[in-house]
Amino acid sequence: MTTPPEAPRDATAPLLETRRLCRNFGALAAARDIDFRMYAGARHALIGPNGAGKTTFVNLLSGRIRPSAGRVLLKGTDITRVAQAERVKLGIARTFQINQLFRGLTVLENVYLAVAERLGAAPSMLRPAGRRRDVVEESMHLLDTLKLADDAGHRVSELPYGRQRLVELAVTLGLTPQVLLLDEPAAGVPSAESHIILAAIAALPRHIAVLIIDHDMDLVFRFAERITVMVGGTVFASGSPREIGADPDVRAVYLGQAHRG
Amino acid sequence: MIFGVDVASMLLGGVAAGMVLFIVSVGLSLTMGLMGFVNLAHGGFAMLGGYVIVQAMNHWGMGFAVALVLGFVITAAVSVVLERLLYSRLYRAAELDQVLLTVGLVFVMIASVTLLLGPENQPLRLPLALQGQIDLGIVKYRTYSIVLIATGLLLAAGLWLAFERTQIGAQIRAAVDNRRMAESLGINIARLFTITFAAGSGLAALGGGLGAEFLGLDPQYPLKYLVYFLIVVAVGGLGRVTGVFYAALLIGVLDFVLKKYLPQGGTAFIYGFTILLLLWRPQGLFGGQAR
Amino acid sequence: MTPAPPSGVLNRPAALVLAGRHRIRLWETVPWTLAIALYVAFPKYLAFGTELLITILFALSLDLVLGYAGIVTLGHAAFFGAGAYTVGILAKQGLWSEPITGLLLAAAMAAAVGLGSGLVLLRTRGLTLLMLTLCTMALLEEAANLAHVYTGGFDGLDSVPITPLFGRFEFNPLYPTTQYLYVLAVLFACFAFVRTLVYSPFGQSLTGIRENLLRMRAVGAPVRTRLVLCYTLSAAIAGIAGGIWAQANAYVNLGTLGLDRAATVLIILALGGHGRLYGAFIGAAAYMSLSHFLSKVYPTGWQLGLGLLLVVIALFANNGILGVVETLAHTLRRRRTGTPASPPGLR
Amino acid sequence: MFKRIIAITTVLAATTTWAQAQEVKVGVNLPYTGIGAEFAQLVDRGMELYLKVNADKVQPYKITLVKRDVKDPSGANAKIAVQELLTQDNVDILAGWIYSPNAIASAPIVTAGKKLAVIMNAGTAHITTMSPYYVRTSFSMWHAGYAMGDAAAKTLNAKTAVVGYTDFPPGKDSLAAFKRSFEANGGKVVDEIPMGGAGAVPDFTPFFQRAKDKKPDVFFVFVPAGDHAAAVVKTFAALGMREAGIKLIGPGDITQDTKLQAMGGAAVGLITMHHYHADLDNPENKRFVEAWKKEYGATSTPDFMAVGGYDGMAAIVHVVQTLKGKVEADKALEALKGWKFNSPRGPIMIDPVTRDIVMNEYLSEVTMKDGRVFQKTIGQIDAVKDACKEQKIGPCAPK
Repeated sequence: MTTPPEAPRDATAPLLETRRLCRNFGALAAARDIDFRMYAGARHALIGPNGAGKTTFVNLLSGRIRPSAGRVLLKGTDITRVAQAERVKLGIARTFQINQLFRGLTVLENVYLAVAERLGAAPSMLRPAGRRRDVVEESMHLLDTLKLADDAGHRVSELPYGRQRLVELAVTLGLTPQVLLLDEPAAGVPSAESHIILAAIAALPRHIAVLIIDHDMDLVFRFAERITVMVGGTVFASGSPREIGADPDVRAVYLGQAHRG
Repeated sequence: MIFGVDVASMLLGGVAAGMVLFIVSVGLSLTMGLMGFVNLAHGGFAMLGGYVIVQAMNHWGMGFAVALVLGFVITAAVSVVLERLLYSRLYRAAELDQVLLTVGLVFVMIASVTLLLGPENQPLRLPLALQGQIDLGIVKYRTYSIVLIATGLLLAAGLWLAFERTQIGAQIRAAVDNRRMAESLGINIARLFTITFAAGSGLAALGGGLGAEFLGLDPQYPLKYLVYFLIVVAVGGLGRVTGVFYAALLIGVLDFVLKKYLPQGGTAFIYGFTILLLLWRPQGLFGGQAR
Repeated sequence: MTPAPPSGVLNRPAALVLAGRHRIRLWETVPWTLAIALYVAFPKYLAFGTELLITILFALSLDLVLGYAGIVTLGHAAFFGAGAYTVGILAKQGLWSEPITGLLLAAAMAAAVGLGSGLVLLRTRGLTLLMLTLCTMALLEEAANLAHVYTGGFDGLDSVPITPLFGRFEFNPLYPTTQYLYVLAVLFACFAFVRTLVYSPFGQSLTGIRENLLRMRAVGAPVRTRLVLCYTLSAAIAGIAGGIWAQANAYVNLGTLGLDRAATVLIILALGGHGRLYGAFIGAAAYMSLSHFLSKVYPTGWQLGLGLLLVVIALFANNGILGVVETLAHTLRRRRTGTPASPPGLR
Repeated sequence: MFKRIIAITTVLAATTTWAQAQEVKVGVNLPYTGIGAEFAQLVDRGMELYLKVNADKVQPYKITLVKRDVKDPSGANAKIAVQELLTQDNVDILAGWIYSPNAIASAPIVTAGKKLAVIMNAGTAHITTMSPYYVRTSFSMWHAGYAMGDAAAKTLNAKTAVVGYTDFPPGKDSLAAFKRSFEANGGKVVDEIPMGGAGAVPDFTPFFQRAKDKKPDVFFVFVPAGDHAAAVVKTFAALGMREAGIKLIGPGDITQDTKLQAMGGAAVGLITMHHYHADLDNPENKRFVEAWKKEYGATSTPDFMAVGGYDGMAAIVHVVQTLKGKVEADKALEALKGWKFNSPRGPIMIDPVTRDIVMNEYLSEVTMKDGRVFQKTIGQIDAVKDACKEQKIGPCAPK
């Protein structure tokens, strides 16, 4: 099912691109020949049934796992072999589907760790961490924008799960990424609190290209300007929300089951 | 001909030493493999078993074989109590807490045995039939070593069958590979842990009793040989009977040959070998994925 | 993000806590005043005191890797022994016996061993790492035994000649007054360094690695380099502890590299509470006084008591004596003020 | 009932106050816990038994034993124990030392403390040269090693020998002593096999296998007493080395009385050289063994370590008597130089020059006698000195 080549948004190379990206775990082909393009300032959504290989694709983009074949390019340069730590420096950051936070540390310390890594403050051994005003300042700003300011002093483990998901987002934003990979940002969040997360995502600055992976169709169709559908480890369809919404095959394979009244 | 005899007797000696290590360590590999529990007190169970066997023989007039069975049963029972009361509370705990619990247990075992039976080494007199020499055609060799090799092989075969061919064996192997998945299949993990722990400790008791001829038996036993048991388990790989068996043989023969030809540097070589191997294969020769 | 006025954000409560976290609190002077008090009030217990201070220094070095970076090791005595033998051999061969510079050489040698083993071992984790640290230490112990011409083997190096401190203060074997103050000064210096390190961004990143290795990689931290660097620094401090032990006792033997010493320091840290700087102080004081005074009264009983104490600590106290104290203080504050304030951030 | 309690307490109060002036404190350092616990118990009982059996000789003075646990042979704990015995308990006399490393580590403190220090076991030869206050009532490795080299060549007329030794200083001393006298008498040591450390008992089979292949006339073995000795005898029998015509000889450590019965038949035929074993046939030893069994039970038996403690306490009591309770180190040393005592091991003397013990060495063979394993004395050398210091060999040469 090859999709028609999209008209390139503009002349420059796409911000993030994969060419025939594959990854197999033994016999299972978790990712098969994925061609994917994402442009600066994109609001891109990746949807697909469970086991479609979405999280594997995010791990391939973020560098947590290495592809079996194919290439990953950032602004045209090949970063397939570049390790995760380096990709973060190049501006590719991701959140985790299941929270991966520093549970024993306070919310401020969690964000502090990300900001300190980015600003190169981490290796300094002799100055007190709290005295790095630049890092603390930026961290507090971030917490303000995500309305986590009054939780700053609490330990992550003491927060309700919904607010912990916000901290997950805050830590990743601390890396001021060019490409932000959001793996089911609202997963596990009670619907009463999910609006805070949606608001935070909506408020993300335009210059960040955001790829969101989720099942929540309301979120996807309200947020995304482009949608890619993955089935069985490969790209099944790609296009604007309107095209994807109207595409009968997509509806049959995926939206049909998930489309709620 | 002389050369043949020399090699044969060396091999026999090495294999016998390996068997002792195998019998004592196989239980440790199971408990560490299945429960992911750093059980430094395993040597303590070997000592308890050994003491029960010695007491049974010297004071209650039992035969060697009967005493071994009694040692197995009593130590397994004690281990079930300890497992239910203490170990089961720390299955999810960090490594440090597990190390602390088991080191604490070792100290308690050493002190209580010293208090009850004194610090002296416990003499274990083998039955007459097992003493002296046996003629194997090409070489006359220590009867007890041959008996030990036979027992070790029997035990290895029995354990292999128990694991590869029985229901409970399959459950244990499943739980070793992926405890959460096994749990979700309805396997009662808690019961499985208790059974494995009891079997492991019982085997350690057998090891303590059978190995007393070589390793002696005194209150300091658990700490003296701790490093050797851990090396065999780490090299063999966790949770696999075959892994420990081959690792024990390999180290037994290696140690024996080295002691003969390089008496001074021997043990240093064993440590070096273990380091290189663990760097090459962190999960050991036969272990599954490194936990 | 609209830039709010800079000072406004910085005096938020959480920011103030973080900014003030490293400030010295009043009760932090207690251990040092007690140490001076012991010197003045109990001159006869200075041998025990010196051994206690050295044990605290050694436990502090382990706390850096275990408490802050989360590396569980049963082989930390390898560095203690490396430092001790460096001082012992240099002095015995008449090459170098000045105390202070001797410690720097001990630290350098131990750091080299730490760097070498760290680069290789820290690729692994869990039981494998535990085994590798154990085997490395055992290998060093065997090597020391083999090189008995230099190390004196089982009997060790006796009457190691150490020149007087600053050329004036003699190391008296019977009344170790100089040794006690010398060790106290070195402990203070090392403690100041570790305390600064722990509160620095580097220290903060170590706690990040301990709490969640996966996430630290995801935020772009070069995790292995940090761990190796931390391991090397800790080895250097352990080397200093070993070196100063050799100087204070004018004696070095295989015991400095033994499993017994490595296991004891691990127990001490677990007893006191790891990842808490002062866990080393409390753990060492508790363990050493128990082992010293109790064992005089009832030798075998002491071991039984220690064993039971360890089992209780492992099962109930989540992080040693300091952990218990902290949770008590936490619940007290919670009951008094009713607000679920998180315990002080003194990590 | 109440009246009786009052009576007892008054008597006690009277004696203690009266004896207060005459009390002598003896600081004892032994490894009461850890791998040496068994040996500590033997030396401790030896000391206590002498005080009990010869209570009359102690009058009118009162000897109190202040005991400290040194836990292990690492030297560090021993140093602290000795330092605190001197400074905290300010004892008048020091005693103990099972392990050589502990005696070596304590030497500088003993010298600084200026108190008589009686070594009751540690056997490395040059220890007594390490402090002028050390006096040894146990043995030097050279006593048995040197004498056995002599006996092996002359009495057993062996031509070739293999030496197996535990790889730590007492082991090296034993090897050097045996080799020097055996080769001085025309023998030839064809192989020297270090057999593991003094800690965990190694499996001796590979070492014995190597010795067996060399087919020597005699196989001289030194290992620490205790489970090492038991394992040696078992392995010797199990490998059928006796049938192969190899005689196992060594110092008495390998046929320690406390382990002998457990070794059973495997030990028969062993020939050892030592200054004491419980089957020695002299009236003093008969009384000693009898008192021991009465005090510590019929199955219990004294051995060379116990007699080290027993004679050590005899020396202390002699010093206390001659100095009328006011023990001053240099006078105490004077009192012990040339001191003679009729010990269960036979007549002993403290060498005035080296402050080490001079005693008989007995060549004995293990046999079975009325159902018991018995050591038959088949030879004796009187008044043997420590050859290492006498011939100023290696570390024994004065610095």
